[in-house]
Amino acid sequence: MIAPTNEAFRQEVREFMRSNLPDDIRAKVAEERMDLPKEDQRRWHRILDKQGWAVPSWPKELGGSGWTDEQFYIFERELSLADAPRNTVYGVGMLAPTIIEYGTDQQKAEILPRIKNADDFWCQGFSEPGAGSDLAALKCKAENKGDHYLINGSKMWTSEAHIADRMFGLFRTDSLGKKQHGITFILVDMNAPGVEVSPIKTFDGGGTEINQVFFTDVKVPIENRVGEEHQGWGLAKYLLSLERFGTAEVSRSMRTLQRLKAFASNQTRGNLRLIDDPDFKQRLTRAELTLRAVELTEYRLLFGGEPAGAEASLLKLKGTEVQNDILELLHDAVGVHALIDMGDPEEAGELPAGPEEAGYAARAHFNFRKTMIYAGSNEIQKTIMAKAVLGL
Amino acid sequence: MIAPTNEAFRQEVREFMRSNLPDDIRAKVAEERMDLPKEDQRRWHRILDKQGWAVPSWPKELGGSGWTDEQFYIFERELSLADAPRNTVYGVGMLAPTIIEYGTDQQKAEILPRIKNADDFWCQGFSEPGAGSDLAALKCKAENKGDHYLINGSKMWTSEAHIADRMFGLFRTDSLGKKQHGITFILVDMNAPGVEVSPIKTFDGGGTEINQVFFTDVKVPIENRVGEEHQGWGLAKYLLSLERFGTAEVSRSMRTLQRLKAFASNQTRGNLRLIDDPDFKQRLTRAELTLRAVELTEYRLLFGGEPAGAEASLLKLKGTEVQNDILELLHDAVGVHALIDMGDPEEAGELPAGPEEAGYAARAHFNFRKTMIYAGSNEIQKTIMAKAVLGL
Amino acid sequence: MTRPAPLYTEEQQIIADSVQRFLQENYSFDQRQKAITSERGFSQEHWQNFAELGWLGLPFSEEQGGFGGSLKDAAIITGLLGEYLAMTPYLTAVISAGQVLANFAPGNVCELVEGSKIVSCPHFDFENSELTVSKQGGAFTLSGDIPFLPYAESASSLVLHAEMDGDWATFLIPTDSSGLNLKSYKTYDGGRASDAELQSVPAQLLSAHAKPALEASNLATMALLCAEASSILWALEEQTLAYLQTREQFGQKLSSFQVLQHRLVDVYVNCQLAQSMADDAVEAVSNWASDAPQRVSAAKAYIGDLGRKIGQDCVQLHGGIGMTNDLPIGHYLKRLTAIDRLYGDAAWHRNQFAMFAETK
Amino acid sequence: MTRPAPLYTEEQQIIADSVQRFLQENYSFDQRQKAITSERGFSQEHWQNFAELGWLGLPFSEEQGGFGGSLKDAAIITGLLGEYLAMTPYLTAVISAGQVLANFAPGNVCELVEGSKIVSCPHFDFENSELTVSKQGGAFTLSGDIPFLPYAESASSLVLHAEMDGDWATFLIPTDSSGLNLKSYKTYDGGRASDAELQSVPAQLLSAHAKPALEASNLATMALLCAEASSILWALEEQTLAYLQTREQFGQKLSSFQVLQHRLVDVYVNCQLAQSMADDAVEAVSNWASDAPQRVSAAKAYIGDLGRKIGQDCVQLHGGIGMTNDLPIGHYLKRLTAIDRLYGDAAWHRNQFAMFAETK
Repeated sequence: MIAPTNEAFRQEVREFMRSNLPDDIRAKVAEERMDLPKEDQRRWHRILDKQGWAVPSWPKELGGSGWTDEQFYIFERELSLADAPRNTVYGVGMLAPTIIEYGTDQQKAEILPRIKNADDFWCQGFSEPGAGSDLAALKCKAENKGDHYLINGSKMWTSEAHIADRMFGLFRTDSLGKKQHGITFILVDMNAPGVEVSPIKTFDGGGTEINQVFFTDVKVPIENRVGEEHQGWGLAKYLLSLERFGTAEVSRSMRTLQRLKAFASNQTRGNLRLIDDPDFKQRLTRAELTLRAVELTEYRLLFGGEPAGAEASLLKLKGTEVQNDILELLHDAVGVHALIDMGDPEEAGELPAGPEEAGYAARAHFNFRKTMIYAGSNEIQKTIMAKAVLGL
Repeated sequence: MIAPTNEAFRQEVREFMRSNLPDDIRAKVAEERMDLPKEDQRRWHRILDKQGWAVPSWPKELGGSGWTDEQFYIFERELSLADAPRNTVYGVGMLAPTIIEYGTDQQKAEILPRIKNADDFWCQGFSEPGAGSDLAALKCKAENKGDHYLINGSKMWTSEAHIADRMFGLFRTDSLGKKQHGITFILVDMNAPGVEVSPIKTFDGGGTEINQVFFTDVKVPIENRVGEEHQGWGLAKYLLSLERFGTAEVSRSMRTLQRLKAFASNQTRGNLRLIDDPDFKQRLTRAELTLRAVELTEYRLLFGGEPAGAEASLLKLKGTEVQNDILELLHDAVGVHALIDMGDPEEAGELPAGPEEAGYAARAHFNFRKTMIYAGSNEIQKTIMAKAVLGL
Repeated sequence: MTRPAPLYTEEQQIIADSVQRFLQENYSFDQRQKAITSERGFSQEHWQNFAELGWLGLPFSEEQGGFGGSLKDAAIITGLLGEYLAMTPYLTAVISAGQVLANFAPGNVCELVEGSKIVSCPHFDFENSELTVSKQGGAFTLSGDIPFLPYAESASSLVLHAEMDGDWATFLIPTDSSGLNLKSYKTYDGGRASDAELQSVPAQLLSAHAKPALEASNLATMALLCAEASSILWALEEQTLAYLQTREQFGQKLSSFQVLQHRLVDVYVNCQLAQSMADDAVEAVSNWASDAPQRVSAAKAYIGDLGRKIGQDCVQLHGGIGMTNDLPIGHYLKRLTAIDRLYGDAAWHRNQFAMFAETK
Repeated sequence: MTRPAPLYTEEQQIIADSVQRFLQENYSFDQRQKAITSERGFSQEHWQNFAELGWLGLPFSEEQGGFGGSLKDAAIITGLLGEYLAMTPYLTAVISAGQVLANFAPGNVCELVEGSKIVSCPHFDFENSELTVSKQGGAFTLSGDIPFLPYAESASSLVLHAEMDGDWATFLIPTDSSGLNLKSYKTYDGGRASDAELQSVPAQLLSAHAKPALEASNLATMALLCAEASSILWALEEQTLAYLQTREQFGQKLSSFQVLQHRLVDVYVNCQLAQSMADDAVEAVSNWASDAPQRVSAAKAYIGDLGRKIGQDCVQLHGGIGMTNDLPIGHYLKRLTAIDRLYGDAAWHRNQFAMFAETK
């Protein structure tokens, strides 16, 4: 499907990964980890930055790569196939374009270079205990005190808050009128007095990824607001529309599937290779076919003419479903040793028994259930499509 | 599970079927037909009647059998396993108990013996073009003209109307107030002037089963009303509650499964028996397991203590699902010859090619999709359970 | 319109418009229902129209009397024929038999393109050869049984294959040959087919080394069946959506029930996925890509399962009315079910795909 | 309460009430979470309580120091332990090992019943024998690897089996035997297990002809795992229903969304079906019915698949909160997933069932 001229680009990226991706980082990604320590992320970001690939989506004058859509597509695929971490998402992928679109010159000058250099890690303070799928119901309050906002309340499910230096968030500055009104987009220093981060452990037992963040009389300079007061909803919508395709997780799933097939070819069940066990084979093939259908659909929607209106929803729905099918298969392939609980991988010791996949298959299987819940649960995605596509 | 004392009863029923079920009728039932001609139904009914088994559920003094619940359960199972037609449902199973509960002495004397002797075949006039799942929305009008009702309108999806002598139906006698009010239960002679039956062909291409019935100024004597005027909804609810379990179709599915397994054991696919083909085997086994779960659940709910509140819904939902899975497998087992279209089985000639199952597998597969739609679609059953069981 | 606008070239748009126009006029559902009960199961007059409109010649080269179109162009036709449930010998004659004749008997293509002769051709099942060849001098005779020859009753000749000298050979036999017995029947999708018994039927050898061409013909037919299924799925999606927006129950439009909305979304999403697979299969056979067998098996397996499931869901979403013979819904389900039966079902193609995927 | 009231005898009701009372007091979810991170993964004190409450002696005869209960009675205990996610050696010691000891070493049952000793016992996998026996004089030694011995760290001895002289023998070895090396680990369901390496470990022969007893122990353990899963499913159903009735989104209770209502109905319906299968499996092993192997495999296969599916659905229905470690929901899913892994997974039991169903 890829234009031949881009095959050279693919080779270039592939070669770069082979030569520059540190083994220890690769090994962590290969264990399906989403909880990479900050120092690993920073190290990889700076390796990419040297190559000019750390902030590829930015305008060229700010350090962007100027790639075509197809090149972005290839780059993302090759990252995954090499077990490389993705480019950091909150700073590079979300906040930066929002600042570029809505920020003041001062904000741009202050914020963007520190993202590009991995000096600041950002987290996204959108969801709240009572406002997940129904984001506009958020309540965390920022009172305008003239030269500063006074923030009280809490944010929930905040990915990477425990390693973030700063947060961009949505705060309630007015509670009259429509609930989408009165929301303001504000940048908060995570080290400010009154900010407290409380990690939320997930039942898979792995490392920390998400947190609840509590704000008690946190003072934020008024110039940390992005865009107009009360008008943050528009910025949020812009920001959330940036990731139209990544949530399909196709590239990551392709890599997981490769791992699964390699593993299943080397295992035996009864007197068959696991990959030839009829039951396993059928499940594997079905998952592979579905992933192929999602891959082809992603490509078609990306490059094939008019937008369908809810590409992201469609791809997120089916992509995360098949991703979970593949990870469930990996868990099942490991057999009884899948039951070994290794706990937080950063603190885990040696695997006591079983194949190396036993060290992460179950964690990944359980942990990735979240992909069907976060960023708008798959039920919400269907409701979005019913409205946006079917007009219901 | 069956008490040993009832094993003798089972043998008795089984022996009776073996000796008394006419071959030609058995052959039709064995082809999964639901469109048995009237004369076949009558013949079989009278054979059962001689044995005292034609109206087993009636009070003993009216010809009932006085069986225990378990004996009814066994009888129904053995009928199906022998490929015998069921007892006629509309007259024997639905109208008769309603008349016994709500009818006048004259109605009882006039109606019941003619049902028992298979002189009259009945059909049920409930659903209408705009009132299927939402039965209380029915509009077919019966005006009280003193000594008669004048009926105008139409009934839809009326099973066996094309062979019925009489109809029991719900008609709108008042359209003020709650929609459940103003419905009257009336008995209509299908030969009365102004009654017109228009068969509805189903896409499976088999024989006629359902009809639309049109009423144009049909006069019905006032004494053909059962119960009070406007109060027919209560009678309908009583009548519909009579069939709590049959709709699970467990017995019929067990017989179909036997047929399927016998067939698949004698077919080859590649160099395997079809029943050993991994893909087929897995589907077959899953269906068999599900049927077993439904069978055990039916038995437990029938005989195991307090009612759950929506047994019929649960069993109908899962029972018809697995029934359709089994029939789909039979279609698939036949291979390419399943595509042969034999049309209405009463008019069909010789099967041009393929195994005898090719003569009916596709028809049955397509035809039985209706079981998930009629008598309250499976979506309606879920809504019923959400309310009745989950209290939502 | 929820269906994505197809990415047609200008020429393809012209073909699509013309086919659409013809079918709208001549294949309303009522007209279709009449056509399938006619003596041969399709209208000879329409077949002539197909010829005049250039449909029959589309995928043949100009030297052969065709119009030099691609299988992609032909997929536009089979897709629309599917949507209108127009049952004709198009696939068997123009694609299955046609692609073989174009290779080995280009002189015979002309009659096909003109519509004067119809040729029927079975699914080439390389694992189960049903025919045996006898050679006497330079003359060949065929014996054995072949099931399911589409529209063989209407065909003037059959393209058949058999193992010969350790290779695969393909033959042409006239349908009026002595020793050939056809048992013909209607099929539930509204089509016609015959099982053939051959007892020493004289046959014209087209090629003694036909395997690649037979495989290509097989793959082309499978890919076009996928394209047909994909179009049918979109038609089902549109008609089911429209029905639920019209029909009321419990005082509300059916389309206002969340459960039904989400089920329709499932249908829509699956239509998108199925289309991607079908497009890819057609793309693969149009360019004779080296991985065409895998891509076609992927599509046929995926659409075989999914097509039936969507068809069944759309009947269910319609409720009682979906069971009736007078609505296309059930007929779409039957056609989708037939498509899965033909040229290897989902389970078979899943195994093929797995085999290719592993050796890759 | 949507769960059907169990049909208990009076004695069984007393057992159920007592177990429920104890677990309510001692196995709140917080207490449970502490217990599984304790050194041995469960509380020795509670184990002593189990003994005093008579749970450990329940399925043993009175001559053996037990209470003459049935496996049906024991299923009440494993069901409730499951609901409270109470992870203990109960199943491995009292059922898996216990049923073997009761047959061949009734003298050893007493220590088990008193709670002074724990015995661990692996899944007997007759297809893959991992151990070899050496006989010298009247003395036996065992060598080989055995994976997944539940709570072997806490056990004083192990019941192990091996092929010997064309039959199956069962042995007892103390866990402090020389030549025995245990690699111990936590399991994701909160339990503990060990892989054992044996190098010429001296073993006490319990029986040289143990196959029927080993099979019976296997079946009993599988049936009780099904009973546990069934109870967990009902707990999930109740907790998910309760959550959706509390939690609001878009200004409405989640339980008012029709899509979620129908999904909850699916959960409820599947709980009913799973329970029927589990009840039947327990019934079959309680009476040692001749078709017990088939009925147990039916249940284990059905519940293996369905249990995981329901567990996954209930996490999904909870949304983000379902992912957290502080709610039992995810831990139920993990336990249900583990139950499917143990003693043959759904695919394996489906094959077993098919084999029995065909030869029937």
